[in-house]
Amino acid sequence: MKGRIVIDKERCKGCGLCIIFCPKKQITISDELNKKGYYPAAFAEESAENPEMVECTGCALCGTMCPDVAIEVYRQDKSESKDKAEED
Amino acid sequence: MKGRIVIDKERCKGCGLCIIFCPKKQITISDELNKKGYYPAAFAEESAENPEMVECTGCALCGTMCPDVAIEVYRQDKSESKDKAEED
Amino acid sequence: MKKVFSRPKSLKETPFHYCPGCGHSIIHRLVAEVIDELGIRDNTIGVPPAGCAVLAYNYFDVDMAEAPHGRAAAVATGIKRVLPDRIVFTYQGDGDIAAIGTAETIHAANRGERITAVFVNNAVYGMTGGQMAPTTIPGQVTTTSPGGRIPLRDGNPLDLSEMLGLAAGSIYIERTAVTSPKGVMRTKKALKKAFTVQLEDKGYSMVEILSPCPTNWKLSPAESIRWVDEVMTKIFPVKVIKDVA
Amino acid sequence: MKKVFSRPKSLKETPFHYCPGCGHSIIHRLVAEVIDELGIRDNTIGVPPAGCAVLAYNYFDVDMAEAPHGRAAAVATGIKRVLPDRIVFTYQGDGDIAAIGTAETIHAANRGERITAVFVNNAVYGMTGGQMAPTTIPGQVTTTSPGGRIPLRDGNPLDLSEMLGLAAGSIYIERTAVTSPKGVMRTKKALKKAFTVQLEDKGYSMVEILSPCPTNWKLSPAESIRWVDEVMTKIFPVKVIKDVA
Amino acid sequence: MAGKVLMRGTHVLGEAAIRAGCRAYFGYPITPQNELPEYMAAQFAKRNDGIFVQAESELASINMVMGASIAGARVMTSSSSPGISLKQEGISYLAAMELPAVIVNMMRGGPGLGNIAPAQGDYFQATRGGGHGDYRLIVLAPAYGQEIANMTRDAFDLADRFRTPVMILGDGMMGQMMEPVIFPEPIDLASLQQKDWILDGCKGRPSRIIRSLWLDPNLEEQLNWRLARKYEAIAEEISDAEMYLHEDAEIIIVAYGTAARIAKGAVQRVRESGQKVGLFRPKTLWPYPSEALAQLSRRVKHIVVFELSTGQMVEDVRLAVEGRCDVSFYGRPGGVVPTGEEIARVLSATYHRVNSGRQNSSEGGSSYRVLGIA
Amino acid sequence: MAGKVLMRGTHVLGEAAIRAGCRAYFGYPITPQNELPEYMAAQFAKRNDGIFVQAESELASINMVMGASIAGARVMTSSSSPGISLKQEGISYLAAMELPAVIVNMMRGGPGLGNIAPAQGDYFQATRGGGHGDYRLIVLAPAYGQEIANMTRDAFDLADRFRTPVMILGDGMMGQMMEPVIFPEPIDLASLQQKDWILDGCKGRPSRIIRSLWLDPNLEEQLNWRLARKYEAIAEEISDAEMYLHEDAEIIIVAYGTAARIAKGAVQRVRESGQKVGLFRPKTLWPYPSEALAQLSRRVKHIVVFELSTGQMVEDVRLAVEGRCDVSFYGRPGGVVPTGEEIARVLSATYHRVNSGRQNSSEGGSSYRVLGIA
Amino acid sequence: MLLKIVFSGFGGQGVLMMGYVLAVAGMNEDKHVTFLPAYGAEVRGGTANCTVVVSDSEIASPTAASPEYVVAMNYPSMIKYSNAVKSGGTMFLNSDLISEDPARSDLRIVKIPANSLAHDMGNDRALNMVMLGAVNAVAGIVSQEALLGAIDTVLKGKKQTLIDMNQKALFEGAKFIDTSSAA
Amino acid sequence: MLLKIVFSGFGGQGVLMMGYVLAVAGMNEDKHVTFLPAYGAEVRGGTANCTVVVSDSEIASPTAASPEYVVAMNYPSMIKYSNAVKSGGTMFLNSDLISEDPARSDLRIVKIPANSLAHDMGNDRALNMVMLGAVNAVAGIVSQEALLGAIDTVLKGKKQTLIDMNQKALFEGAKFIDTSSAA
Ligand SMILES: Cc1ncc(C[n+]2csc(CCOP(=O)(O)OP(=O)(O)O)c2C)c(N)n1
Ligand SMILES: Cc1ncc(C[n+]2csc(CCOP(=O)(O)OP(=O)(O)O)c2C)c(N)n1
Ligand code: SF4
Ligand code: SF4
Ligand code: SF4
Ligand code: SF4
Ligand code: SF4
Ligand code: SF4
Ligand SMILES: [Mg+2]
Ligand SMILES: [Mg+2]
Repeated sequence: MKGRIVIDKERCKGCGLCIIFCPKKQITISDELNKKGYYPAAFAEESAENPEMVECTGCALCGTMCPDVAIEVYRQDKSESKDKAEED
Repeated sequence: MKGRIVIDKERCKGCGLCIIFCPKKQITISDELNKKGYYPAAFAEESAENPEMVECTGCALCGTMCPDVAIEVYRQDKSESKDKAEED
Repeated sequence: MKKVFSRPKSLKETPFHYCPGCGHSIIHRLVAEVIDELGIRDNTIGVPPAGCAVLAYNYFDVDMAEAPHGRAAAVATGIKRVLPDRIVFTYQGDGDIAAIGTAETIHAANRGERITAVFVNNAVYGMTGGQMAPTTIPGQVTTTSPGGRIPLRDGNPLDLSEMLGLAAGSIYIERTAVTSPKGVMRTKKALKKAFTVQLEDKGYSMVEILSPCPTNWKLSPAESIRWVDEVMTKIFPVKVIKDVA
Repeated sequence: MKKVFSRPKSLKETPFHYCPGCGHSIIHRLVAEVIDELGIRDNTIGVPPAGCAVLAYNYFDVDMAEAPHGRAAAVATGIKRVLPDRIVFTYQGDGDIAAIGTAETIHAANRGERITAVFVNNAVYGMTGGQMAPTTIPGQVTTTSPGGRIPLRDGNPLDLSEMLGLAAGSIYIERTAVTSPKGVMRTKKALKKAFTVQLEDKGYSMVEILSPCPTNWKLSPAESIRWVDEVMTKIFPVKVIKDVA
Repeated sequence: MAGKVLMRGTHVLGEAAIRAGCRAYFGYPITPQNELPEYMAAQFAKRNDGIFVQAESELASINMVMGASIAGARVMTSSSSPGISLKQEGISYLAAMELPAVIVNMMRGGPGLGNIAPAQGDYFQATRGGGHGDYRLIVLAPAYGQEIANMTRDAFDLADRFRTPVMILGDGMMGQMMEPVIFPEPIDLASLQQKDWILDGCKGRPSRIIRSLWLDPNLEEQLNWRLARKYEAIAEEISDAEMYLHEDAEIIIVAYGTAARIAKGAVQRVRESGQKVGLFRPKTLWPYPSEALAQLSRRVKHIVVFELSTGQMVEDVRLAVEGRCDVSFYGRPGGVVPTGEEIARVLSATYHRVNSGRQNSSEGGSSYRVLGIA
Repeated sequence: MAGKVLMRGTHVLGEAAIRAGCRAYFGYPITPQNELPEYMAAQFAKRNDGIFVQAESELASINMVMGASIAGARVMTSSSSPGISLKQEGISYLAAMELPAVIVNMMRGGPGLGNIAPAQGDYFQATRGGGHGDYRLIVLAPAYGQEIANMTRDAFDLADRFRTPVMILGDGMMGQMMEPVIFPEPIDLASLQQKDWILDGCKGRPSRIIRSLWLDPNLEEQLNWRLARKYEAIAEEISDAEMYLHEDAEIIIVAYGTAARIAKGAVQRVRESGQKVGLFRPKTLWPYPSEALAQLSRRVKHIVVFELSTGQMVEDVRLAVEGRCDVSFYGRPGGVVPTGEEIARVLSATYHRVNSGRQNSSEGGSSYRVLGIA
Repeated sequence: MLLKIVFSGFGGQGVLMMGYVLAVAGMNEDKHVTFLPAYGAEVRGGTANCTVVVSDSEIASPTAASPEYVVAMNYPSMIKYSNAVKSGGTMFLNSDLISEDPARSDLRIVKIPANSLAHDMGNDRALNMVMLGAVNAVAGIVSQEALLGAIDTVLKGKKQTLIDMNQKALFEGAKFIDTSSAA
Repeated sequence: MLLKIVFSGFGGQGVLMMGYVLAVAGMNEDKHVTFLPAYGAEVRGGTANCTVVVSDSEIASPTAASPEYVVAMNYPSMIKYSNAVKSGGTMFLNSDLISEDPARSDLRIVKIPANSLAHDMGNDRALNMVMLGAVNAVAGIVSQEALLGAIDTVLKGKKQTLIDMNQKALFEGAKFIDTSSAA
């Protein structure tokens, strides 16, 4: 597993843009409302029985598209990939 | 003499544009003030001892340039020249 | 002999209050001649805003409505929308149309209001005594650009007509100058076409006319004409800017 | 693992009040990232006028001055002239910059004011509940164009950015869209360049950003993005409009 | 009841305007009055017999109104506080050119951008002429849905009759609230009297001029006095107010619009406790119903003025009262809408103070005081 | 006398502004005040240490003023009647944001385009807030060249001290007339107290916000009452008036600015004939010197208000007098400047009427009347 | 008789429609009515609510500081208004979204599972009319006929199926009250 | 002492300069002075004129309905002001452009051929200072020194020749009065 994201459920407004743009389909909509009354996004990991199967690459496309800055993205530390992230 | 102009001395403000643009140099500035305190333009005819020498063609360029619509232009009646005047 | 040139009917007898050699006077006559020739005198409403020509209603023998400075396009819009079969024209200076009236002008053109604008560009605020205008030439001395217009501080002249050319609703835009018999004739043709565009209900039409202001330029009428030809036209080239009529 | 993406410093923690999928939110983040990367947070003054983003001052952690609707360019001019070594940006909607603020915007650009405008084009008046904007697309239904915008009645969309391209004082003008990761990145690059133009004291810079308004378009966030790409960009092509930097 | 419909104030105003013959609307969006332009846009599109233009600004709209009025149309524009400020130059021109027009201001909290809640901070602007020069607007202040319908009809008639701009001054609540309304029949446009001063091309008559420039001060002065006389005539004819439980009242509360409804509720409460209080509700803010209020001021012990502002109409009250009785002011500006209970408390407290003889005017002091805010 | 120079009012104002530390001017041409921007343009160009921008409109200029004030500058704009109407929205914002600024209005004949002759038709607009919402401007009304110099200095100091826009209200004649003036020494810019609220980048401090939007009505109300208290404090401190020959006066004429000079001449004439008349000249129009006038109203038999309008300040006089004595009004609007003789005749006539007991207030009638125009 | 009712919930729950239908019903019974929607700020989000006043005589203020009835369609609304309700007044709770009770002993609480009832009758979006039917069954502010008629008035021109569905929802809500011990 | 003087003529005759120099002279003598130019309409044309008031005490109105002195530089000005002059007052006429006399017997008339005098001294444009010199020689409003000093003040920084020429013109005007029977 190369990458991981953390979604701030209370910031999330369930717009679904991260889900659309995740190349690895690692994000879904969870089924309980948050305090604001939205159904927030959830990272596959949380559902995946076997973490090894999670394919998040840490590409940060989700974060790039998230209007509400509700996503933090983590990636295995490789300098070149890190640089890429910086450009992102 | 093909043409003749009549200058309304009281409308004239002595700007001199008619004088500049008359191809036949038929207009001069007269030397007494009008009521508004301007030295108005005068048609050569008025000074000319011999009207036959007046070369006004009735081209109306003076009237065309006169800001204060102080000039009326007359021309010997020839249809084609008349048409020309209309375009003017 | 036959009278071949005289005062147009649409012009009242009232003598102009304009300074000697002022372009407004020539342009007034041309607009009146066009109105005569198109036979629309009793079907036309003119809208002169504040500016040296605000008193135009004393000269044109057509219905005339004064507009607040800069708002001629909006006032004309109101009139034309209510009376779509009348001919409505505005008569605006550069300060009026290109400074305070920028928004009204651009949006009237963009909406394609069926009005005709006569834009008299004399590179200065004439009525108020010669302040810098949006069309003032770099280096030109005015009462509010004492050392001459400095683009870095005051900006460059505004190409309003070119901008209006980008407006979807503008049909015909031409720039002319009344500095020679040829220029005067060309201006008259342009005005006639602009009014015709409106008569054909096509959209917004405008003629920008470079016009001498001897008084505020502190030049003689003759010098003023030369200044237009030699200096102004370099920055405001005389040409058809848009014609999709 | 290493954190490779998170909230920029120039954004306060306050959650956005914007609707789900609103482009303003993405654009806020991008502006904040650019301010971070250029290291100008404590040297910058932002000017948001009335519009959905009027509360931007609750989100950006820089000095922020609210402007009356349409007057951001004038307010920014006042600030920048007094503090020429600070960075001043406006954050304006289409109604603000292209309707009521037309004159202020065009003249600030023409004077070459050293300010940067972030122009969020969502083809509608968002804050007031979805009225027709100067950028509303022909046929687009809004609360004031019930049957859809009819160009003959309402005019066509206004190409403000293209007009600003004609202004002598404008240095850099680009149109982008935040409808894909690529578009977002391109928008960020454009914003960075626009701020850089100001840092280099060159003149007026602006980025027009096509931005979804799901609420007033009555579309889902996903549909909104598609509508921008398929409809809006046909009329507002994404491109560099002027670059003389 | 037949023909009774439940509509929000802004829609009532729009429908009444159309029934009054308004076929031209020019405006620019601003909350809380957007439902009015939206109604006009929808109706004109549906009926296809009206002009709706969303202008590029409030400035443009008021000048389009000028043009439409010059062309003879019954025309309307609307906005809210900041947008109305932008119309002031145009309004001054309308008054100077003696052009009929109806201008609607649904007031919001101010100054500046303020907020969109109901407020009454634009009273001075409306009644004193926010624009330059000596002129007045007729200012009508409805308090009920039905009154919005009736006053809108009146507004267009008065505007044409006196050739003067008329303002309908409401607030966010007036505009948003729904009440049952019965509309007057639509007028027959043909029945409207021809205007012999409009500009529609000079066919068969001498050309006309509509202007406001009078370079000769003597001519400008003539215009000013002619307008002044016109305003006097208007004042004598149309000043209007609602009076409620005033015959035996010892204390009168003066309020208009939304504030007047709250005040009326308060009067009812206080009456239950036997205290003799009454209501004076101006329906015309200019001309102000000063004479009626002056009469009252000779009988009552005290007048309380209540506004959703820090105190503006209170000046007109004091000008009418001229010190004959004490006047106190109670205000809730900024969009706060107090309850009837709150105003009732203010009335009762004042009632006690007054009847226990603790007046505020001491010999030499002003007879006016501002009550502490809640 | 040393340092005495003969300058026209507009130039005096400009020079005094520069000496008061004004280094930023934004404006748009309009007669009769063009010499002021022209002076600023020339001086700043010469000294090369000031910002002069001829904006694209009055609207743009007032908003540039807003920006410059936000950035901490001592800033000024000027215009005449129609242009001031266009600034009303911006002025309301300045008041709401509590931004210091100096706004000059050289009044001309109105309403509408009117003319460029001296008039006083913008009194209501200046003192009642032509803009929306509850706010006031400090309004200073100079009558002499030297007073223009002094009041301009005061205007900038008051604006900064109270964080509020200040208006200098003159007229065409004030602006054009030349009188000998002695200027105060230029202030040392460095000596000006640092403003701890401006926006200049948040280096070394938390970021700041300058705003006028308060969506929560309770916050907006707090702002409104805070402003109201500030205005009260200003009123108590700076109200000012010149009184002339008032001690033994039976009749007082009230006038400001140009009208006050004519009135003073009239008072001198009438005194020669032994009639006891005096002058009350407000120097601050807002706050109005009501208390001083109220005191006078207890002693004098009658007050004549003279304005170059159809009657605006007269309302402030009546609010101060509260019916204690009769008030009559004499006006010459539209740019007409009457002679001292004319005003003297009005005073004498009134003096006779009053002393022959023919008062105008009958029991029940208002104590106010408008005198026929000349 | 002067009754003030506040309806509150998320946008999308049809809260304004509830109040509007009730107000129309009152009008059709020739009562004096006012309907005041809380108009959103110029900014986004927030919960929707409206106030209806029904009276035999002219209505002074259209606002309600202490309403006789509050209809809370979601949790935030219950919290927001639980202190406002007049002592002895009634609070109607959408029990599908509100589990807690307001912390007041002087109120009558009526719980209606509006979402479920609407779902059961096959139209989730009808939850507002279900709730209104129940509310009026308890409060009897207007006659049920008036309520049904109001739907005809309000949906005039719309599809008959839609009208029927909404009227059915009113019945469902009323039926729930009759059959349950909720009230 | 309170004197009001009106100067009037075409634009271009230096009419405002005459008033300005006189006002400065008065100021330099520590008198109270006002100088009021008639500011032209926002439109073109018309004749120029200005009013100067010189007094020992504070000046009320800067306007002059009936001035003690009127200086008419051209015919229209003579017509315009001949009725205004105070009875017993003086009217100064530029006799080169004004042949007629005002139709009043209660005035003192002083005729000065300003154009010719200026022409003779070799500078046509100096006619205004010639006239002013004559006017003050007759009226003695200020001392001649003050008048000469005023020119220094007003033309400070300008070419000395220009200053000298204008001062010379003042002398010429005064000399004309002394030597002629004009006064
Ligand atoms: C609102 C307003 N601002 C300013 C003015 C003063 N004003 C009258 S005309 C004018 C501009 C004149 O310049 P331009 O439009 O170029 O016309 P021109 O006189 O040069 O023909 C100005 C600033 C005014 N009348 N109204
Ligand atoms: C003078 C004035 N007019 C109108 C308004 C109301 N208003 C606030 S924002 C806005 C326009 C919003 O549209 P836009 O600028 O496109 O911004 P968006 O909300 O779409 O991002 C309007 C008309 C106002 N606040 N002030
Ligand atoms: S980082 Fe990339 S892969 Fe991982 S969730 Fe986000 S978009 Fe998907
Ligand atoms: S993009 Fe952001 S806000 Fe939208 S669903 Fe994903 S996490 Fe939530
Ligand atoms: S008509 Fe032609 S030739 Fe004759 S005077 Fe005029 S310009 Fe000269
Ligand atoms: S052009 Fe006309 S105004 Fe000029 S000098 Fe000739 S006649 Fe006179
Ligand atoms: S000032 Fe200029 S524009 Fe105005 S009339 Fe004179 S010459 Fe013409
Ligand atoms: S209304 Fe549109 S622009 Fe405004 S916040 Fe919502 S989505 Fe964004
Ligand atoms: Mg010009
Ligand atoms: Mg928008």
